[in-house]
Amino acid sequence: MIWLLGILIVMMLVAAIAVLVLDNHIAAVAAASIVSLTLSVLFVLLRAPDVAMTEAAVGAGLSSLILALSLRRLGLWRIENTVKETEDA
Amino acid sequence: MRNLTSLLFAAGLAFFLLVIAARFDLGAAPMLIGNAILQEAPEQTGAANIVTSVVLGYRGIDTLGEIAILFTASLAAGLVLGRRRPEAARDADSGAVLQISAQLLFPLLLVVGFYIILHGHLTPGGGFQGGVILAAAFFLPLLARPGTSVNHAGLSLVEGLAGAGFILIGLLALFQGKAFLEPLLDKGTLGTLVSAGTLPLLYLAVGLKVGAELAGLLANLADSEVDQ
Amino acid sequence: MNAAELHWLLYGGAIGLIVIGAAGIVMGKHLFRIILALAIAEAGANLMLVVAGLRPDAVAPIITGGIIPEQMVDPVPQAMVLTAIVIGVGIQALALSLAIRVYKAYGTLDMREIRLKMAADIDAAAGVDDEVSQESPVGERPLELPDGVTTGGAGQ
Amino acid sequence: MNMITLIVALPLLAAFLLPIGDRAVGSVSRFIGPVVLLINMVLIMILWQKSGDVPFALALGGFRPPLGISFYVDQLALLFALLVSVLTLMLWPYKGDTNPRVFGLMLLLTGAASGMALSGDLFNIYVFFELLSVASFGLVASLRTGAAFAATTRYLIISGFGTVMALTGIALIYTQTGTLNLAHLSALAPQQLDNATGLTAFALILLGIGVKAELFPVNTWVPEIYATATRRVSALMAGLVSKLAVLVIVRVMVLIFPQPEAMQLMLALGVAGVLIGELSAWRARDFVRMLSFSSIGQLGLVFVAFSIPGEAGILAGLAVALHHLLVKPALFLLAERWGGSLSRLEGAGRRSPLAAGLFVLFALSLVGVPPLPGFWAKLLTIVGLVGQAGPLYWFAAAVVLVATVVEVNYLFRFGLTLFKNNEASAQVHKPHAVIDLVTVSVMGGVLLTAMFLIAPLGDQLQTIADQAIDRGLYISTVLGPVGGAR
Repeated sequence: MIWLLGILIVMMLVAAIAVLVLDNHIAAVAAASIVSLTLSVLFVLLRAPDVAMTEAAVGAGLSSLILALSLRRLGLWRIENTVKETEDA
Repeated sequence: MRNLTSLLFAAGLAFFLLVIAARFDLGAAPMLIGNAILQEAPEQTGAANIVTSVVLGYRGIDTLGEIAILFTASLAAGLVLGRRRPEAARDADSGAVLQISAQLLFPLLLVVGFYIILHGHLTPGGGFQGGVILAAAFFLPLLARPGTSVNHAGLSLVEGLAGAGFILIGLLALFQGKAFLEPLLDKGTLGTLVSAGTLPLLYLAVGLKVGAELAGLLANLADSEVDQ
Repeated sequence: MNAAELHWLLYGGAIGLIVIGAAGIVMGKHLFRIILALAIAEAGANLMLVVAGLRPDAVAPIITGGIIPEQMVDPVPQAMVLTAIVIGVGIQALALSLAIRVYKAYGTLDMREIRLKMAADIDAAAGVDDEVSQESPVGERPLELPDGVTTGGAGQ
Repeated sequence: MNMITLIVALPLLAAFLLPIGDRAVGSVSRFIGPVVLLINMVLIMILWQKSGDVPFALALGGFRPPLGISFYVDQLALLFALLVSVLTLMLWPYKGDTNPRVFGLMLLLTGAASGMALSGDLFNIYVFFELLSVASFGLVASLRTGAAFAATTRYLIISGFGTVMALTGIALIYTQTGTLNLAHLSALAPQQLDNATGLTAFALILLGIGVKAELFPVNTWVPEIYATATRRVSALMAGLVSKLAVLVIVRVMVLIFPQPEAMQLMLALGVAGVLIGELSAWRARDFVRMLSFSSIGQLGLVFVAFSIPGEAGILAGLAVALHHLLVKPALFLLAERWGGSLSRLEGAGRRSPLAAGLFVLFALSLVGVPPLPGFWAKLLTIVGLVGQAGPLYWFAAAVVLVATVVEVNYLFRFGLTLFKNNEASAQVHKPHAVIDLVTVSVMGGVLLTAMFLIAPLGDQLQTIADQAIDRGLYISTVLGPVGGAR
């Protein structure tokens, strides 16, 4: 099981770094929900089913929804990065 | 210049924490109160899910503080976002598939949400998790039809009454000469639906409040004016 | 499985998340990324708490079928983390609402630009225009207003 | 005695029901808050009478203390709970067409602040602290200008960072001890937390909670927020919220981390705060910014005073904190009409002599001119500092003296500006609102009364400090005479 935990933790950390370095905001939100999802799998393995459910529902579900909604309100909801410069003006 | 300082700061913090990790004996915590709670909780609260007895019983006032924080956040967000002007632009309607599936999902999510809330003292889950699902149930139709107006009056009624219910259950114990938030009612048999005294009622209040608050928050965010 | 090794791995993950989040908060320029980084750092602190209560040979603190298991993990940190997760999402939602309003007022989400425009706004409101008082408290350089920056831009 | 929980529960209950009441009867939301605060005040005074200076603990939910959350009610806690109610009542947004949501936020802030004063559980304190933070975010943004939103956002990010640090600190403490109850921790601390982990945890908690206490490295938000929020909210933040954060830090330090290293860390940060705050205030060119930076300096002084070891430190710290708690809100209320650059305020004092007179009174006390209470507070601090062996303490004493000189300089410069003979610019400013002047006059009256009653007040503070420093009393009150057998 320790290997599984190790893989999950590495995945989580990589996703966390991706949140900060990815150019596209939608991709960053997706990476943030990957962090939450891996975390909730981790919580299941750590015998914390309650916490895992909350993390999955709140962190991966609700929080991503809120982030996506506000991305739209902020006008950052774009699939391509290149459009950004032209539209911002 | 600023970047360099930030980088130095982050590197310093990382180094600091790694030094901590390397030097300190970070093992499992000694379960001083944990073990005592594990032994006493079944008799004291009658809830099979001991995390629930901790959340609502031993640390009940934390939960009160927490729903208050959620309430405050949604109050402040409402204050910040303000009311939309009637003529402001809205998002385009989504397609028929989403609309129909939203209608189909609504009752399903409602049932699942209440199931999770009401079984919070028996199985994993409870007010927060169920509340989030309830919020999703009420928010889904709004996502499908952005034009639908949200019943903010209804939501605030539910959230106000649910929050007041939580406090009033606590005050009831207080006025009976017991401590604030002391569990009342019969404990019942461990592991059955009607057990654990007032804990399921408290979780119901938490669930309704969390659901109504998050739904209101989401609706506020979705309803704030569209730019461009 | 070696219990000490397991704890090391998990604490490492938690500390890693906290460090990545903190770096993102301190170094981030874009407001949206800073808010995301905040959530990551919080997740790290939560993981740390759950790991603190972990016993490798124990089961989840739930009694099934009336049998009380011999060894259960510590329920207290789990309850605290439940609380902390929900608090975190509330703050995140508030931060995003503020971000929306800031974007409406200033048309940017770059923290440095926001800061310059805000300082200009505050000075305009205070009626101060000599640059002496445009100074932040903690050893940062005085702000210089670039030509393009305009004051004004109140929300609504 | 259980009734003390009402002072936390009632404001929260009122805040939850406020939106419903507001929809039903619009005007009810205007006065429900003051009524609740009055009830709280009466309740606290009755309980103080009944408890007769003997501290007591209560187990919330009826679970025995180290397991459940307990409240610890000594005179210090009661004093701060009372101050919360009194000061919020004074600074309540009475006038204008305030959004009813603001009333709700004020009530939530009161509930959270009372909870912080009473709570005897580390994580519970954290929860109330978060509630206090979130309520203050809403309040400072309530003017809804672009600058207010931007300032609040920056404040929220710094606070959020602090929150994560505090939570990490709590997690570290939990890994070492497996408990969260302050009394239980206090009993365990000498064996389990007197090490590097414990010190790190203290540093993290100090920085995390210190965000609200305007502690040195995490106080960038202060001038921005006080410039963009309403003056009443600024007064509340500088006067009350910061002091509650200080109270929590001091409780944690006294009970769990009595190591000299912890005190020296706090002393160093406090000295830095004094220096930077006062020097920036000296360079400020408008009144509000001057007050903001002077607030950073004064809170630095509070930290310096509290880091004097032993009972003398608690006494000096309390005196400085209480003095600042009275003076700074009054000055912020006076700033309501005295915004703008200093040069435009020439002659404003001639136009409203009462306000100017009150300013002079508070400024004299802030500087520490002999008969006024501020003098005694500073005297206690400096005597305490000089009495300690160690260059760091003497350096701190020197810094406090230098800061006083700087303070004299900028406050008197402002005072002279107010009385300058300049008819033209004096016409620009509207006179102060009556309600502000009345509030400030009441505060001035309290200050003068304190001046005449300085001896009995000093005795009272002494008993409060005696109780606050007594770890054995805390442990035996909460855990029973055995003292944490489990």
